[in-house]
Formats: sequence, C-alpha cells, structure tokens
Amino acid sequence: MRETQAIVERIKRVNRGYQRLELAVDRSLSALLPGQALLVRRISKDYAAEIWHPYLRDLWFPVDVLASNILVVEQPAREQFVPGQLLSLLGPIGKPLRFRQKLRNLLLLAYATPPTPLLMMLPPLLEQGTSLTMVTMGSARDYDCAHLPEEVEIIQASDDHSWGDMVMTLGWADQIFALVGEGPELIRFAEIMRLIRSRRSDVPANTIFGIFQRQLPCGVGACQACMLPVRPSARLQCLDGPAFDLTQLRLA
Amino acid sequence: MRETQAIVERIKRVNRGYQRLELAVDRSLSALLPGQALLVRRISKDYAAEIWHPYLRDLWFPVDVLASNILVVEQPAREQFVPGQLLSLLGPIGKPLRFRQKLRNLLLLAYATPPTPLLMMLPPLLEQGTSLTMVTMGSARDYDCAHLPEEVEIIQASDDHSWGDMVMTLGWADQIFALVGEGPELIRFAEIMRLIRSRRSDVPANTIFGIFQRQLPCGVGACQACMLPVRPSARLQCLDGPAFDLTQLRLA
Amino acid sequence: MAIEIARPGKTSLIVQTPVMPAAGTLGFADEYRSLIDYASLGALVTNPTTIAPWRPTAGTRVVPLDAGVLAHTGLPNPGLSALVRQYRRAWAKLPIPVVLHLLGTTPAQAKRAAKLLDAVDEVAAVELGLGDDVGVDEAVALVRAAATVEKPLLVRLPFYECQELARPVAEAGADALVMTAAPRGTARDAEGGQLVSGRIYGPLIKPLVLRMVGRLRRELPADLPIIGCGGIHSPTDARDYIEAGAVAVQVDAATWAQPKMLERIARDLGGWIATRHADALLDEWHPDMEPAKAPHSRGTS
Amino acid sequence: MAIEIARPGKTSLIVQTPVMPAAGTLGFADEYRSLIDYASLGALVTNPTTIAPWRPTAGTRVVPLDAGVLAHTGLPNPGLSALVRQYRRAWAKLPIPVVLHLLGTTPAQAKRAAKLLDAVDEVAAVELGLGDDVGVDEAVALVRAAATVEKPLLVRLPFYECQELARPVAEAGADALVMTAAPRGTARDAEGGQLVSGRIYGPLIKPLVLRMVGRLRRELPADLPIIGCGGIHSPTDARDYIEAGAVAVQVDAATWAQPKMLERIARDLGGWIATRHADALLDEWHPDMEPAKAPHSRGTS
Ligand SMILES: Cc1cc2nc3c(=O)[nH]c(=O)nc-3n(C[C@H](O)[C@H](O)[C@H](O)COP(=O)(O)OP(=O)(O)OC[C@H]3O[C@@H](n4cnc5c(N)ncnc54)[C@H](O)[C@@H]3O)c2cc1C
Ligand SMILES: Cc1cc2nc3c(=O)[nH]c(=O)nc-3n(C[C@H](O)[C@H](O)[C@H](O)COP(=O)(O)OP(=O)(O)OC[C@H]3O[C@@H](n4cnc5c(N)ncnc54)[C@H](O)[C@@H]3O)c2cc1C
Ligand SMILES: Cc1cc2nc3c(=O)[nH]c(=O)nc-3n(C[C@H](O)[C@H](O)[C@H](O)COP(=O)(O)O)c2cc1C
Ligand SMILES: Cc1cc2nc3c(=O)[nH]c(=O)nc-3n(C[C@H](O)[C@H](O)[C@H](O)COP(=O)(O)O)c2cc1C
Ligand code: FES
Ligand code: FES
Repeated sequence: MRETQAIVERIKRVNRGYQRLELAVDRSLSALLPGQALLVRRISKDYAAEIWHPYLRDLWFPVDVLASNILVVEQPAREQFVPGQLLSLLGPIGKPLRFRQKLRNLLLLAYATPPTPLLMMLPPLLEQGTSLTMVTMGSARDYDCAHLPEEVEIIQASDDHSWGDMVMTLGWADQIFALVGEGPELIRFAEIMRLIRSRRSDVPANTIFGIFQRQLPCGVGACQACMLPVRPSARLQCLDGPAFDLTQLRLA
Repeated sequence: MRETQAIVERIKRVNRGYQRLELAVDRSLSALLPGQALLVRRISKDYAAEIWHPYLRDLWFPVDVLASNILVVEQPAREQFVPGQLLSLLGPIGKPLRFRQKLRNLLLLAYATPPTPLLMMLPPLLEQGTSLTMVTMGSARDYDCAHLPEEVEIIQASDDHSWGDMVMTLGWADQIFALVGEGPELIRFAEIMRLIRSRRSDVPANTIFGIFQRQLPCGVGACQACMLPVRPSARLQCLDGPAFDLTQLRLA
Repeated sequence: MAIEIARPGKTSLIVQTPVMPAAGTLGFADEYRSLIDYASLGALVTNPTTIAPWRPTAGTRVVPLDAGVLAHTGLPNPGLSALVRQYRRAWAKLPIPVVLHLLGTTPAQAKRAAKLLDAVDEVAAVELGLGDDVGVDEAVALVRAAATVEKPLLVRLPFYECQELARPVAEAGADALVMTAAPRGTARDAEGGQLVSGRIYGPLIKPLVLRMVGRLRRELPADLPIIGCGGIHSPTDARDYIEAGAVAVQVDAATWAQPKMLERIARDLGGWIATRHADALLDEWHPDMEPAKAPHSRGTS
Repeated sequence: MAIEIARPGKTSLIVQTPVMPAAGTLGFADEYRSLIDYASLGALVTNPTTIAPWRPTAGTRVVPLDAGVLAHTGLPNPGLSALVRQYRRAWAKLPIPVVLHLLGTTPAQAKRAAKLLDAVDEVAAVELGLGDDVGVDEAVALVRAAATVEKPLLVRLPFYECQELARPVAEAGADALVMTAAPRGTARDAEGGQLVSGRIYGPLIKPLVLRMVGRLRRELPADLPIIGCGGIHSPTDARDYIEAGAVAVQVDAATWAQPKMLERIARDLGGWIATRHADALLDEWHPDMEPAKAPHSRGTS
C-alpha cells in the first residue's frame, strides 16, 4: 500500500458505454493481481488547487497490466479524461482473488453492474486452460462484451435471472465469483445465493464468492466504514476483500 | 440581462501569463460595451452533473467583440480550458463606461491587477483619435502588454507608485479610469485618490472613476452583497457599476 | 396541489407550488424577472426588512469557500414604510403571493410592523426572522408581538437554536416554521486577510438541516407546517425535505449560481406532488418539461 | 514549540506539533504507517472505544455528498480491555503520544475506563467523546467520572451542543476541549434509497466550527486549551483555527482523500508556529519543506 502518481497516457473507446485508459504508473503496481484495486483521485500540479468534489477516492479495478509501468482501466465513456491528466493512486487495495488449484470451470456472475472487476482474470485463466463462462443479469446485460476474449462464453440471463443450461452451468462450476451493483449489495447477494441454491443442491464453503465494490473512505483499515458481516467475525473489505465467501456472509 | 450558453471555440496564448478565449455566444451579447461584464459558470451537457465548486460565477470583462456572435475574453493561462467547453453566461452585467464627449487624453491606471477590464475600450477610442496612456502599478507591472495596440502609451510606475511626467500625465487627462486588485479595494482606491490629489490641484466630479471587480453573487440587484458606499446613497456594483466616481465614494 | 397555511381568525396563505426563495436571496420584488418565471414559484419571500432603515455594513463581504460561500451584507433596507411604498406596485403585479420577511428586532417593533403590514394588501403573509443567539424568552416575546398580524405568520428559526426554539415559538403563535436560516460561520476574507463572520451557504448545509427537519417533524404537533430551508441545490434535495416531513421548501444561494435551478425545482416538485397524488409514476415528470397545466378544479388541501 | 496539557496532580500530555488526527479517522494505532510519517504528528487520537465491545451497525453506510461525505459505522471496537491488549505494543512503538478516545456511555463505565487506562502506560491521555443530545447534567456526570483518570482528560464536544456544554464540561474537570465532533446529518443513501443519518464531513463544516471556536475562546477561561476540529482540509484551514484561539487542531476526513494532507498540515503548523515565535516571516516556511530541525533547547510553553 503506497500513494503514487499516475498519468493518463492513452484513451481508447472499447464499446458504446466504456473507454479504456492506459495509465503510466509506478513500477510497484505492476505486481497487482486480479481482485486488487486502486483508490484514485484526480489531482493537478498545483497542490493548492485541491478540489474536494468528488470527496472520496474512486475504486478502480484495473483490467490489464500492459508493461511494467502501464496499467489499463475501464471507465464509463461519459467520464471525461484527457491524456496528461494526473492521478493520485492509493494501492494496491485488498487481496488477490484465490483460485482453486486445477480450476477447470469458472463461472462469473455480473448482476446489475458492469463486469469490470472480473476482467483482469480472463487472459491468465484462459492461458492456463480454464473454461470461463460469464452470465450477465439485469442491467449488466447492457454491457457490450464484444471486446472481451472470444473464448469467454457470455450468457445473457432472461428477465427472471434464469438462463438455458442453468443447472448445468451452476453445477459444473468449480468456483463462482459474483458481482452486484445498484442497490443494497447484501440483498443482491442474498438473491444470488437463493438462485444458486435453487438449482444446485450442495453449496460448499470456498466455492461461491461475492466481490464487493463499496466506496472505501480510507482503504487502510482505519475508518471501519467498509466492515462486512462475515462469520465468525466482521471483516473489512479494504484489507480482507474484495471477495468474501457468500456462505460465510450474514446476508440481508 | 439574460442567461445564455456559450462554447469555447478557440484558445490562444497571448503572453506569458494570459490566454484569450473566443467564445461563440448568443447574438444579443454582441451589443456589449466596454465596462459591461458577464457572470460565467462552466457547465456540462448533463445537468444532473452540476458541480458546486467554484460556487459563485466568475466575473469576466470581455476584451473584444470579433463578430456578431464571437466575444473574446482574457483569462490567466493557468486556468485550463478546452475547445468545446460549455459555459453559462449571465449578462450583460452593469452599465457601459461613460466617456466625455471630445475625449482627448484618457489615463488608465491598473494597480495590483491585470488590466483586463480596461482593454475593450482601447480599439474604439484609438479609432476616434483619443490619446491613451496606461500606467501599471505594483504587481500590475508584471502584466506583459506587448499584445496591446502599440498606440497605447504604457508606463510602469516605480515602487513608490510615481512615474516620470506624473504631474503632466495626471493633469492633462480629461478622464481617468482606475482599476485595483488584491486586498481591500476601498483602501486601494483611497491610495489612488491621495496619489492624484498630491499631484493635481483640482479633482472635479465625473473625472476619476474606479472600476470595481467584486465577486457578484446574483448580478441582478437581489442579494445586496455588492453594495458600495457611494454618496448620496449606497449603490450596487452589479446594477450601477462597475465604474463609480471616486470623488463620490466614501473611501476607507 | 396547493398548500394552505391558515389559522382561525386569520387570512390564509395559499401556495400552489411548494417551492419559494429563501429570504435574502431573491431580492425585495421582481429583481429576477428576466431570469426566472415567477409564476412557476409558490411564493416570493422578500429580503429581510426592518421598521427602521438599515444601512449596509461597512464590511460588506463575500468569501468564496470550497463548494460554498460566506456572505455578509448587514441586510440593508430602507425601512418598512419606505419599502412598502417602493415595492407595493411590483408586488401587485407578481403572479404569486408575497411573504414579507421581517427581522425580529424588538417586540414593540414587531407589533408595529404587524399593524403596518395588515394594511398592505399586496403582502399575503409575514415571515419573522429570529436572530442568532436570541434566547427562548426573547423569541417568544417577538413571536407573540408579530402574531398580532391578521395574516399568516411564518417564523424562520436560526440554525444553531432551531431545536431549542421550535416548540416555544410554535406555541407563541407561529402558523408555520421555516427551518432554518443560513448558519453563521467564520472564514478568512481574501480581501482583508482577517477572519470575518457571515452567513454560510452551500450544499453541505443540506444534510445538517434535513436531519433537524426530520427530527422536529416527529416531535412537533402534526398540524404545524414545517418549511425546509438549507442547502437545497437540486430537485432531489427538495424532495428529500418533503419526504422528511416539510410541506414546502425554500431555496437559497443556489439561485445565484444557477438562476434556473429554482424554477426547475419548483416545476419538479409541483409536478412530483401532483402526479404522486394521482398515483402516477415519478418518471412521467421530467424537470425539463414545461409546467403542467393547472388541473380544472384545483382544491386546497 | 511544544504544547503541554497539564493539571496539578496529573501527568502531562506534551504535543510537539499542534496537529493530530480526529478520533474515528486514523484507526486505533498505526493503520496509516505506509502513508503517513507519524513522527510529524503531535499525537495519535484513536478511534472511539467503549468498555463493552461494540459491533458495526447493520446499516454501515458511506454516502457521497457534494464536497463531502456522510459516514455511519456504529463505531465498532472490541471493548477497552481487548483493545488495549491488541494495540499496546503498536502504541509503544509509535514516536508520538497516544490519546485514547473513550465514548461517553455511562458515568460508571467512564470511571471504570479511567481506572483501567491509568494502568496503561502506552496511553498518554484520554479524550472523552460526548454523544449528541447529551444533556448538561449527563455531560457533567460523564466528565466528572472520566476526570478521575490521572492522565490529562480532553473532552470532545458534540457540534450542536458545543456552546451550551463548553463551560459546564470545563468546570466538571476537562483539561482541554476539542471542538467539535463531526455534526450529524441526514442524506439519501444511494444504495438503499432511504434517508439515513450519520456524521457529516467536508470543507464547509470548517466555517461553522471556526466561528464556535472563536466565540468560545473569548468566553472561556484563557488557560483552558481549545483544540479545533472540523472541516480542516489545508494548512490555511488549520492556521485559521490557531488564529481563532485554538492551541492545536485535529484533522478529520481530509486524510481519507489525501493522506499526505495531515502530514503537510502538521509540518506547516509545526514550522509556522516555531517561526512565528522567532519573529520570522511566514514566507520562510513552505509546506513542501522538510520538517524543521528541532531547536537545541525545546522548552514547553
Ligand atoms: C426524515 C428521515 C427519514 C428517514 N427514513 C428512514 C428510512 O426510511 N429507513 C431507514 O433505515 N432510516 C431512515 N432514517 C434514518 C433513521 O431514522 C435514523 O437513523 C434514526 O431515526 C436516528 O436518527 P437521528 O437523527 O435521531 O440520529 P442520531 O440521533 O444522530 O443517532 C444516530 C444513531 O445512533 C443511534 N443511537 C443514538 N443514541 C443511542 C443509544 N443511546 N443507544 C444506541 N444507539 C443510539 C440511533 O438509533 C441512530 O441510529 C430517516 C431519517 C430521517 C431524518
Ligand atoms: C476568531 C475570530 C477572529 C476575528 N478576527 C477579526 C479581525 O481580525 N478583524 C475583523 O474585522 N473581524 C474579525 N472577526 C470577525 C468579527 O469579530 C465578528 O464579526 C464579530 O466578532 C462578531 O462575531 P460573531 O461570531 O459574534 O458574529 P454574529 O453573532 O454572527 O454577528 C454577526 C454580525 O452582526 C452583528 N450583530 C449581532 N447582533 C447585533 C445587534 N443586536 N445589533 C447590531 N449588530 C449586531 C455583529 O456585530 C456581527 O458583526 C473575527 C472573528 C473571529 C471568530
Ligand atoms: C437587533 C439588531 C440590530 C441591528 N441593527 C443594525 C443596524 O442598525 N444597521 C446595520 O447595518 N445592521 C444592523 N444589524 C445587522 C447586523 O450587523 C448584521 O449585519 C445582521 O445581523 C446580518 O448580518 P449578515 O449580513 O451577516 O447576515 C442589526 C442586527 C440585529 C440583530
Ligand atoms: C449510549 C450508546 C450506546 C450504544 N450502543 C451501541 C451498541 O451496543 N452497538 C452498536 O453497534 N452501536 C451502539 N451505539 C452506537 C450508535 O448506534 C451509533 O452508531 C453511534 O452513536 C455512532 O454512530 P455513527 O457511526 O453514525 O457515528 C450506541 C450509542 C450510544 C450513544
Ligand atoms: S475503507 Fe476504511 S476501514 Fe476499510
Ligand atoms: S450582486 Fe447581488 S445585488 Fe449586486
């Protein structure tokens, strides 16, 4: 965890709603792994010209590491960036996702959120031969996946959150990572768990993880605003997350 | 007085510290005259993305009208603008400056402020044969005048605010417009009046005007935050200004 | 939907749209005529006035803050009689009721003002402004004196003493409470370099006052109308006050930065409340739509 | 320049730089070690603690506001004994004194905490946090109970009751007053969609609290130290508090957005006050300069 500066080097539109930014970053950040994030704030050279809106840092999950000092992030196209824009980065935030050894089938669920935090894992897992399925549910279906690696199977769920082969997809998955957005996340994750339990008899521990995307005030375990009701005792998203075993979460 | 939108069309650096912006504006603003100003706020197309910092509108005195819908303003180079930037303009604010009929010698004083509000009058007065002298005092001397019309005589005052030919310049002037910045303006204008009185025996009414540049919350006479202690009764900079007869001002 | 502020033995104030300017921000009459459609508003609340003329303070000041501003004017006004002479024609021409904001100075002056204003048909209601640091006893005496007016009496509470004064002021005769005046604060004047005090405006005032409104709505008699005022900068802000229990809102300094915002909020809330009562979806109203046509029969609720 | 908070019969708290974090923002010990040089600060003020363990509220929430934020955590902590066991080693390693923030719950618990903390050498002073809506009597009882501690007792006053509580709390045994806790407010939770309440942080809090500090500095006994806390986001903000009469400041949520700001303010104020006492010009100190070397003989004032 350090505070470093970055520069927006290059901006490329990847689909209707999103753009990718290449950031020149401190080399220490090239060790960042899937699941780890950055707390980002736009800054200017003139320190006295500090702007306090937005107040808290944004949480960005990079989608790629291009070189030892180039990270790629995906941002909504409506956010205005220009090459040369300076950023202050706090990070890395959180722990890398932990994948099963011999991971054969990985299922990714994105419900009412762009799947950005899931994207960084795609290339390395494909390379090691993992079969990847991503199901988009609710407004996540609006996300245009054309720029993602074509080996990833993309399934759009129907309005009732089901999809063809649902029992099979859920049953075959060695591991599931779920992502939710818009509205109370504990309620959303509870919906996901109900969905899975309704189609899959056994839901063992360490199989289904929810990835949290709360806005983090401090990112270092100090403010305790990111505390989550995990068994046996509450945990912090910023230090222990972003992924928590959904069977261990006290859901709403 | 209306609220209209403008677009930054073109940006040109004019000297070390300043840039000129060409603004595409509503045609009604091409009738703007020297002394009149605009209350300006940066806006975006997305009305919900309203940013409340800075909170109040900036007061801009245009320096030129290029065409029926192009105004030119001069801004510090450190302010970042890009072509296409949208602005909301309230204006025109204030009354045009009133020049003597048969104005032969006009003296302009800029004390600790860039002389921007004085610039719009230069070309039309030169054209009608008025002889123009501008004295820069204090930090106004840092303003690089190379881009101003060369017929304007520029004098840099010395540290004690005097200059060669001072008695003559002050005595010959048919009218004087003074501009002050940084620190309490009533005190600064009082200094200017002392300076003039010390070198010129008669200071008749309607000869020496101070141009005020207070930040105006409303610009329409509603908030009364721009009230100035003028005789016989207080006046508003936004409605009655920006120029007030310094002999009628209750100075600090 | 109209809001009626009434009390037996008094005339009523009927506000067609629950949105008005806060005293001190929109002037004495129609200063904003070229920028705002007054017909979209529920009422005009005038700048503060006093029986005696008040002159601007020597240290008139405006201090920009992060996402806000400090303002200090001394509340200049020509005194009530002169003011009425000066503005009554403009008031008569306005398409909305005029609420005259009277600064609470002394009970005797408040009583005199009440008498004077009862004779001014162009004024539909009086809003009494209580100063900072006014004690409970002084506040009660001022409200009692002002309540001799035959028009509805709104009382604007100071920010810091809002909680303490609300109930005694209501019992002393306020027909509605305005919560709250802009809080006073201190900032460094860029011009003079010293610390100066004044009224503080900005969006961050909203969560503070919204909480007070919510709390006091639960504590005060249900039939006492509360008008929310503080940091409203968007239709959403205004709706939050209504949801917290306010019958109407006053928008303050946002109008300076974005004159159209007041009208936009007024249209949104006017439309919002009308459609809500008709069981319509919120989405059917968009702030950029033209004002809704008045329903054929417009009752008072 | 060092500040000493002392009282006969008590140990002293000596703060070398008049800048510290506000309780609740920097954690319990060295959570910010990779981002902030603790040696630049005057003291560490811990997150709020209680005798009994407190769990996070079910509705933990962070609501972004215009130029600010609402936060509500429920102030989770493992209870004082467990907390001391967990953190005393980390406290011992810190280069600055530790001020333990104790939430005022009941006088009996405050007394127990006082006794417990007197046995913890790693804690240099106690800061008692008074809750919102605490009455004068309850506040006095809490302060009396906490003042049985042999270490210096700072008392943090709630925002809305600051004026009312300051004198009684001082007379009940506070060795210094912290003005103030973050004000509570209400905002619409983007997540759940309802109105929720919590602590409000942002730069616009500063002018409000700065005014209180200025006023109370003039009213309270001159030898009672006031520590200013509220909306400090820059070295200038902090200097304004010192000029208004505070002996030191606490920086709150600014640290979350800009961790280096706390250190920057600490260096600026450390340097500023040192040079001011030496009759040097303000300009000789620049916030980006390295911390000044400690003068050879460093007295306590
Ligand atoms: C207008 C309005 C509408 C609201 N609507 C909703 C809603 O729809 N849904 C929702 O979830 N919330 C809602 N809230 C928020 C919720 O009602 C508040 O958190 C609660 O009412 C406390 O508000 P307060 O202002 O009294 O908070 P505060 O007095 O600041 O108290 C803060 C918290 O501390 C707790 N607390 C205070 N003293 C003690 C004590 N001695 N022991 C234990 N706990 C204590 C309170 O319960 C509260 O949660 C609303 C609030 C308002 C103002
Ligand atoms: C720490 C600090 C340092 C300051 N330093 C300076 C300084 O160096 N130079 C400077 O010019 N100012 C300074 N001020 C500002 C000036 O001192 C204040 O305006 C004055 O002290 C009133 O402050 P207040 O908070 O009591 O204001 P408020 O109580 O909010 O009062 C606001 C104004 O109304 C006036 N007022 C209140 N009641 C009445 C009444 N009944 N009749 C008539 N007028 C009334 C007050 O005089 C004041 O000007 C400073 C303020 C503070 C807090
Ligand atoms: C009882 C009372 C009497 C006042 N008398 C005068 C006055 O005669 N002239 C004046 O300019 N201001 C007077 N004031 C106004 C104050 O100086 C102060 O400016 C006012 O409360 C509003 O301040 P603001 O502009 O910062 O909101 C008076 C205020 C009060 C409360
Ligand atoms: C006397 C008192 C007792 C409280 N007891 C508990 C408790 O047992 N558990 C808890 O989670 N919060 C408890 N609270 C905390 C409140 O619910 C509230 O969260 C706290 O005051 C801080 O709120 P904040 O996080 O919004 O600042 C208590 C508060 C007070 C004043
Ligand atoms: S973000 Fe502050 S503790 Fe996790
Ligand atoms: S700026 Fe509001 S009255 Fe002049």
